[in-house]
Amino acid sequence: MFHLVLFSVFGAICVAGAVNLLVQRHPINSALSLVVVMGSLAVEFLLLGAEFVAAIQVIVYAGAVMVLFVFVIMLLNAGAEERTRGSHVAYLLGIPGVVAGTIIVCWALLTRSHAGSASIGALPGHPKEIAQLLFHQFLLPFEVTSILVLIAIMGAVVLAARTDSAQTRKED
Amino acid sequence: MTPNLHLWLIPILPLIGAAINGLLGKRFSRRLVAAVALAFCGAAFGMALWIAAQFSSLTLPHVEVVTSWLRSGTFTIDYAFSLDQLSLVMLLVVTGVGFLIHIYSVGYMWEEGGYYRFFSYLNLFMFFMLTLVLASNYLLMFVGWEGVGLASYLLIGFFFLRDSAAAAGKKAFIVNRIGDFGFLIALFLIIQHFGSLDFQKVFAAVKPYAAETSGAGFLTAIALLLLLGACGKSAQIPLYVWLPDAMEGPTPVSALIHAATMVTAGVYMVSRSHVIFERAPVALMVVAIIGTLTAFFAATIGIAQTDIKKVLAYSTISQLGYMFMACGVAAFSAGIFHLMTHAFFKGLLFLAAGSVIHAVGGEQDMRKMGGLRKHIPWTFWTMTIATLAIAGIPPFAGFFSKDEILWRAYQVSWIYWLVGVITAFLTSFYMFRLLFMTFFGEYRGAAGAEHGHEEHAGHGTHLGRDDSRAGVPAPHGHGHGGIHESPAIMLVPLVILAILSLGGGWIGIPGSLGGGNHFDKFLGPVFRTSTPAINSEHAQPGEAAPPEQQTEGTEPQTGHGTELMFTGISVAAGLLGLFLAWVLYGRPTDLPDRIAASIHGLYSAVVNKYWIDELYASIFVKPLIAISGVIFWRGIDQGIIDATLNGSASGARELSDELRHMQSGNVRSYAGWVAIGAFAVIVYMVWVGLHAS
Amino acid sequence: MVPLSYYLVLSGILFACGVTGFLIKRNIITIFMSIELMLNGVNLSFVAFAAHWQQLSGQVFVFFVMVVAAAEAAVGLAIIIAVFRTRETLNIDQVNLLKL
Amino acid sequence: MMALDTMQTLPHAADYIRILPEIVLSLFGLLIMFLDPVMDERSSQRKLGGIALVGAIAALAATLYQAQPNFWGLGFWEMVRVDAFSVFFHFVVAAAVILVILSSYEYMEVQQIRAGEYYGLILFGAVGMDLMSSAVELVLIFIALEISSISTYVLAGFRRRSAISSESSIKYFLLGSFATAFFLYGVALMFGATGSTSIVQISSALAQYAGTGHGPLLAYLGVALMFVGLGFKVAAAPFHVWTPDVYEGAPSPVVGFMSTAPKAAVFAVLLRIMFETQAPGRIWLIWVAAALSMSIGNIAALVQDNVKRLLAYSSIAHAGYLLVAIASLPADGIPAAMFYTASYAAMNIGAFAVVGHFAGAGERYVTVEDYSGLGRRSPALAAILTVFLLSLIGIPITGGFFAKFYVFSAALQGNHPLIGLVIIGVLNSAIAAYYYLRVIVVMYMREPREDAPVAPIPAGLGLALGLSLAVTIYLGILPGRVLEYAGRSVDLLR
Amino acid sequence: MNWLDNNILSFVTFVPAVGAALLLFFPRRNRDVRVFSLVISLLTFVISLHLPAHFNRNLPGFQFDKNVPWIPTPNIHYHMGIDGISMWLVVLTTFLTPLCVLISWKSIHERVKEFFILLLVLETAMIGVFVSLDLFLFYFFWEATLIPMALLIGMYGHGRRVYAAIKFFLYTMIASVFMLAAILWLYANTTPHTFDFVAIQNAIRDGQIANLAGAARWLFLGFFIAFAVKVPLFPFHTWLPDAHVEAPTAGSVLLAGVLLKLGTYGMLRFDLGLFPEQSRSNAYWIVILALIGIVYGALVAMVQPNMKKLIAYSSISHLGFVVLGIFSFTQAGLNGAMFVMLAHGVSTGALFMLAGIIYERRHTYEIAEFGGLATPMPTYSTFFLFIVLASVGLPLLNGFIGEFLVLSGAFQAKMWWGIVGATGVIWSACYLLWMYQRVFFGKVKHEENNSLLDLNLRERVALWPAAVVALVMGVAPLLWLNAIDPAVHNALAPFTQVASKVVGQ
Repeated sequence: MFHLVLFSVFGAICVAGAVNLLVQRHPINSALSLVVVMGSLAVEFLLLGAEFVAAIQVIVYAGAVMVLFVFVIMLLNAGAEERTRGSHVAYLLGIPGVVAGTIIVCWALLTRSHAGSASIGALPGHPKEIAQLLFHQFLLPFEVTSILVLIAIMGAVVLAARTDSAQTRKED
Repeated sequence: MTPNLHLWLIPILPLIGAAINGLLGKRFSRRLVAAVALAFCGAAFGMALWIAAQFSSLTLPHVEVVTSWLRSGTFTIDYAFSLDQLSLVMLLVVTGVGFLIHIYSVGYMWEEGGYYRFFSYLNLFMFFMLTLVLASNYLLMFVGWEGVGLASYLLIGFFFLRDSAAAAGKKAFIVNRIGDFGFLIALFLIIQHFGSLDFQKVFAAVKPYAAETSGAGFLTAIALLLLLGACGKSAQIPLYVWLPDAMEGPTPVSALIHAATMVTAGVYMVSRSHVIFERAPVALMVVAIIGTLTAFFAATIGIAQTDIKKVLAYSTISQLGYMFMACGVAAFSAGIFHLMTHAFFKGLLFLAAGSVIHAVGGEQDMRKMGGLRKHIPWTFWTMTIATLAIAGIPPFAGFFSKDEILWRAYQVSWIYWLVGVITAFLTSFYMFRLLFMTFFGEYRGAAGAEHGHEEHAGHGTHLGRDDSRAGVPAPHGHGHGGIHESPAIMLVPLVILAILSLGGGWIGIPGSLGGGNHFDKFLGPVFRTSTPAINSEHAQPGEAAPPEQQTEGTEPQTGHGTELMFTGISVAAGLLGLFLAWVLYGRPTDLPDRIAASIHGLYSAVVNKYWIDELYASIFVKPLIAISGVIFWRGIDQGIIDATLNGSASGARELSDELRHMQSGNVRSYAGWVAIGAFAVIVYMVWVGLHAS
Repeated sequence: MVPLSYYLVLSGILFACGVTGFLIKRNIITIFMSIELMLNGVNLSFVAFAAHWQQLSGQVFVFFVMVVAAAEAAVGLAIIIAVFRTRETLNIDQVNLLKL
Repeated sequence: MMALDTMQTLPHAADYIRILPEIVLSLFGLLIMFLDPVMDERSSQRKLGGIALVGAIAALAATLYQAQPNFWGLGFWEMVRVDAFSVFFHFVVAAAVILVILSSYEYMEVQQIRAGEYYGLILFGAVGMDLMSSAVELVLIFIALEISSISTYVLAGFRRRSAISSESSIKYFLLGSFATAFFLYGVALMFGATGSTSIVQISSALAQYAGTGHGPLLAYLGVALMFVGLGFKVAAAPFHVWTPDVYEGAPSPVVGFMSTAPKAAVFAVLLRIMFETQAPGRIWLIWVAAALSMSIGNIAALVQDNVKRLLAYSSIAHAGYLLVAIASLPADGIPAAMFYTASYAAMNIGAFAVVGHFAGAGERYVTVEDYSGLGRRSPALAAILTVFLLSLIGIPITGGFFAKFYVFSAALQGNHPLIGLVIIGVLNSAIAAYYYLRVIVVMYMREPREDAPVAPIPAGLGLALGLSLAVTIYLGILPGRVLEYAGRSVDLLR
Repeated sequence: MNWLDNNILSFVTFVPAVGAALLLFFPRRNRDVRVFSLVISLLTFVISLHLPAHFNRNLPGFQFDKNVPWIPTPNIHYHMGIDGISMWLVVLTTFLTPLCVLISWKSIHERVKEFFILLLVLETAMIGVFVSLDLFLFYFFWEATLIPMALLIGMYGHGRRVYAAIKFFLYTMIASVFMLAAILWLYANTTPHTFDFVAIQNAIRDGQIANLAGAARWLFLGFFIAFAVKVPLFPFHTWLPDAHVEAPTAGSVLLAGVLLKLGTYGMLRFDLGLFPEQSRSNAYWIVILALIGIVYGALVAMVQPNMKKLIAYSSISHLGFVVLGIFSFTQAGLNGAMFVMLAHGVSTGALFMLAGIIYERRHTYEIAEFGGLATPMPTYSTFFLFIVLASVGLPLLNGFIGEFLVLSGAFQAKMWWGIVGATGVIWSACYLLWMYQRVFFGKVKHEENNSLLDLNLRERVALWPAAVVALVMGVAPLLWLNAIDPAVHNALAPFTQVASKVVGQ
């Protein structure tokens, strides 16, 4: 019962944040609502017992990543997005498609994924076991992520670095 | 065991001549060219004579297979030549007359450009004609058949700078092709039914068949198709239209090809296939009718023509009609007889006419002639003989042959006879008209010699090359002034032919006139062996039919008296024509014009040859061209097919243009596409999944 | 006791919100955030399934997803900056030189 | 064996050999990263290019070393599997990298591109692609996919002065991560359906699910969403929309690279997932996608005037042909698809190399009209491009011909031949002839346009062109050995 | 079989290709290039003469057989061999190519090297089509003929050359993909998988191919459409006039002389060879198309204002004869069809050469631009007349034999086929002689024509062989037929059985 309450409360916050992200017209608000989503998601993780994940969810995601976002928003001092004529495809086809698709998927998840129910801390993900996995079975992926990060750094450096002639206009 | 006569040499010799002249003649002197041409043509003639000499010693028909020509499965065609009485006659006529005309041409064409071309063509013609005559199977005959057509095409178009000449040549070839179409189909039918084209085989296979008296079977079909071919070649209704135009060719050509030899090929072919015809009464009747009609029809046209050669052309058509009539009444030997005599006198007529034209400087319009007999006596006398011969005045050659035909025609139906007699009358009328207009009265074409220059003003384009004047008829008599007799080399053939047209008929004097009709007897073996059995049951191939069934040479029940009477009538008709011609044209008078005026409609119809050419042009030629051009080419080809293609191409481009609008450049719409795609995929997979489980 | 399917539905909804955001937002950065939202949704279902199967690998997967997300964020934001340099705009609708 | 692996704490030495090419590539990538700062800006390009080239060749050598069967098998606790299949793709990727490096050798200077990161990214990206083709664990596949994707996002934006370049980069990035999210969701659902992310176990799990209700539906959904993600990466309709824009904006050699190597790798993943897991209900899914891709790609290309865009659409179409192979029976489909990736890599990289060279500084000359009379101004360049285009059409004695040929004959095998698909395919290949031909026609049958100058072919590019030409022709005359090698991997995937 | 006989076909096929490869390394000096390619093409011709010289006319089936595995998977063999049918087509090809080289000597001014390279490559491809007995190899060469031809048209043509080139390429390409599909199907459904023509033929005959019954019809059509477009048969013919008008002389010569025969050869070898029953059941409408082609082509030719277009349409008409002969399923018909192919190759090739010669002088094909040419160019006009007569089908020239056999064959098959076909005899005379009259007879209408030069030595050298061959083929057709006849008999073998089956049903 208690579990269900917590789940519903934070789930509601989650969805609310997500919706707010959509309706807000200023990116900074969206960013903050995304932080809210992530925070409440962390709680949901905790409810499922994934302590480690919840922790890095807060630290890495809500902390590092979102900060990066906010930083960029500030850097480019992006204002409220102005109303430009969007694309019909997106509105007329995309949205209905998404809604319908979601309904189908949710229906499938509800009825057909005979996943039972879980009590609090269904699967305790202590850092110890996680580490066990990471450094044995998932050693290779773990190492490979370092390359991923490298690439990310390089890419960021290349693209964000001021070009010698930054003020050049588009050529075509 | 018969000796090997090397028959193949006879056609080949002229071919060699043609090749030599055609390839090298350009560098030769005129004498050399003439020498070569005459040598090879003469050689052929000599060989023909040599064969004739030992003819009696041969077992006939005498067939010589040189080599195999083509083979397809079991069906083969050989280069095979055969000799029998019929082909011997033709052989002699062709080589003999041909040789004479060669001689004549040496003089006649002396002034022309393209001398070597002329003689090489002439020899080429000899080659094909002799192939036609000597061929021992239909296909080889067809070779000659088409070949002579080619030769005449070349020779008619010899003066190719004259558009009329070029057109005439083309016309001749195409009309002949229409006939050949029939010939080909006939050949296919023969192949289909007898599996061979060899004369001996085919005829042997045909003999057992009874005459298709009731209705018409495939033999009739074959016969009629062959007839179509013959009509094309021998200028019979409805395919005669090319022959008058063919007079565009040099006169010797007209004499050789369009009078003496080639045009008679049809008659020869019909008589050659008499075995088939005799078994197709319907076809025979058609032959007779066509012949009769043509004879009469052409004669009427001949009356009003003023171009000396045109008159002769129509008379040729008319005479050929006689021959067809003969074949149509199964009097093949009579037909061949007339063919021979006709070769003599008609050849002579043309040569003489040529000599006249030569004399008056290329003028051909008889209204511009007259009173020539004192200037060119030789020509005059020889031409007179020829005219008497064609008019059927005894004892000239034409009399006997024509009389024979008429008599045999009468035995089948008096209508043929009647028309024949009328035609005889017309013939003698227009022929004497020609004679009188040309040689009697006063010379009417004073400026003729000059006139000749403009007549064929072809020599605007002199390029100083050998062939420069090729294709322009040389203005005769230019150089030596005025009217003049032709040189000896042209007169000799005239004389020889005159003798022949005088005495040529005597070999066939009918019994009624106390003669033995040797000619008929001579050809007998060819034509008698084959009369159809009444019913095919008790008649084996090759078995000669019992005498009483023979249609050939059997003396009719009516005695000599009646035959003599009919003879008298036809002679009378001839004389009447002579008289009438004398009345109208013998001396200067305006009678003809008044008559013409009085029956104006008919007259103009005749003058304009009943507008047949115009008719053909408007119902065949023009519509065909119009349809091909407008409907087929512009319409179907470009309008429909290409349009469809290009249409579909542009359609694809438009579709492509639509597709690229998917690329609005807007990321969100791209995401939209992805979302839609994802949605579709999800729906599909869920559907599948639900069905799977 | 909460049926796991609830968690899954929640994640589905989050994912859907992310997609919708991608479709309707104009500001590039916001669009990028929507993507992050989608990833979060996915993470939730990973954890949920992990709980269902009692398989920690699910949680490990989430860990990797986060790393990737971080990396993507770094690169993505860099790209955004680059675009902003050449265009002086963050409105995705105006980034449409390339079309047709 | 697995049990043993999980017991012991350190991987075997053999395991390292099983990722030898990746290791080599990463090392050289690092080397370049270190050297880049210490060299001076101007002269660095060629040196770094040389190093990168060496690295790529080393990777090739490593692949060859790895190719010996005694190294085959699972490694790193069932993370990677080395077999004919993966080796083949390693080979393709390495070759592609070599060609791209060669073809961008001078391009860098012309376009004034920072060489260090460029080569580094290419090498690191190659690591990702190699891993994709050998990974048998969705986690690793996902990461590898991200590596190759991110590197290509960045590479696409490398002509930073050009607005279109950065635009293509952002478009590629946004849509790419959008699609990645789908893929990831698919993986999640698959995990949910089977409780594992290891392809080996997934397939066994799905196998035993057969019949019994519930589970599969999630699996179906998972396959669906994964297909969305992967279909996007290979530019299969209807997920192709990004391709023309991105290809047009990105630097030509990069396009040559990202239209071949990553595609090949992703196709490897597709093949693995579709065939190894016996992904349920795949045939019609792919059938439709293939038909759409071929048709849309070819038809839309008809009216394109920009050569790069034109080739982009053509690559969509070619993805379609490849999907045909995947839709058909594994026995013939897998080798056909593998052969196709190889030959397509050769000819497409070559084509884009020519385009990149001809485009000149700032990629100015990229419209079809610019190619007028190229046949006279630079016969060699024109001739080479012609060969590549002919190969793309699928004309005999070029690799493209056999590629199509195998694909279609594969589709016609078995009791339920995909006749309809084949008809659509052959018709498309005929339509396609038109727009490729347009380029050839313009090159040879139009009067030269002097305003579009042609630089002489430099050494590196020449080498690249020569190599890809050789490969294209070789595959067009003696495709047997390659196909036979590809054939070996069939049974491994079933 | 000695070594030479084993590899002669490979030599004949690839000598030109090697020559082309060598040409690549030539300096761009035109003269050497020309001479060299002339030498190569002559060499090829001489080598190819080995075939008729050592061809055993008595035994049916394929000779000079060369069969080595080429690609293991799919099981593709390098399988070459010729019978009486293909042998003469090969020789025809090798015979025409040197003439093409000669005729293009001067008319090609720029990019000479490329021109001759393309020409030689084209020759290799064409020969390859005729000699290959492996369906795959066949298709391979078949497609390979497209490129050089399209380039020849597009690079060296006149006026709307690009349009013509693309039209030609797409038309044939689109058609031949159906054949590819059919070939693939056959490959996939024969066990063991093979492309070998003979093997597949036997498999089909013995009914060893899985579910052939349903597919045979479509396979037949798949092959047929490709060939019909190439021939070209009536509704698919519109690419031909355009291609011819724009093509350079050599291109036209090879296009009309050989390329069109690829189609008819294909019908003969593959449609009849693989699907006798389907050929039977479809013969009726095919023949009707052929007849339409004969008459329609001729009539349209008659009204063409453009010499080359006229000749092009005339080839449509002539090829109609070939198709008619093939689908009459009679010995005579097939023999005739083969012979028409050869004859048409020679005479129409020569016609195009002649057209090209006059084009070099006047740079137009418009008949109206000429007239009275016989006066300035007697020799030229003589050659022209000779060739015209040959293709009109005058006895003792090559055109006649073929047409006669075809028509008699058709006549045996169905009477009215023969009759309708025979009208072609009239039409051909109409359009060709009319054209000849308009071009050569009469007075010179345009001043510039007065100064036209007659044939020079090179042109005569190029024309004489054609003329001589045209004559010899007409006089001694057995030289060709005695090789063709057995082969055709062989090809017709299944039809007797089929006929009995049909009767049986």
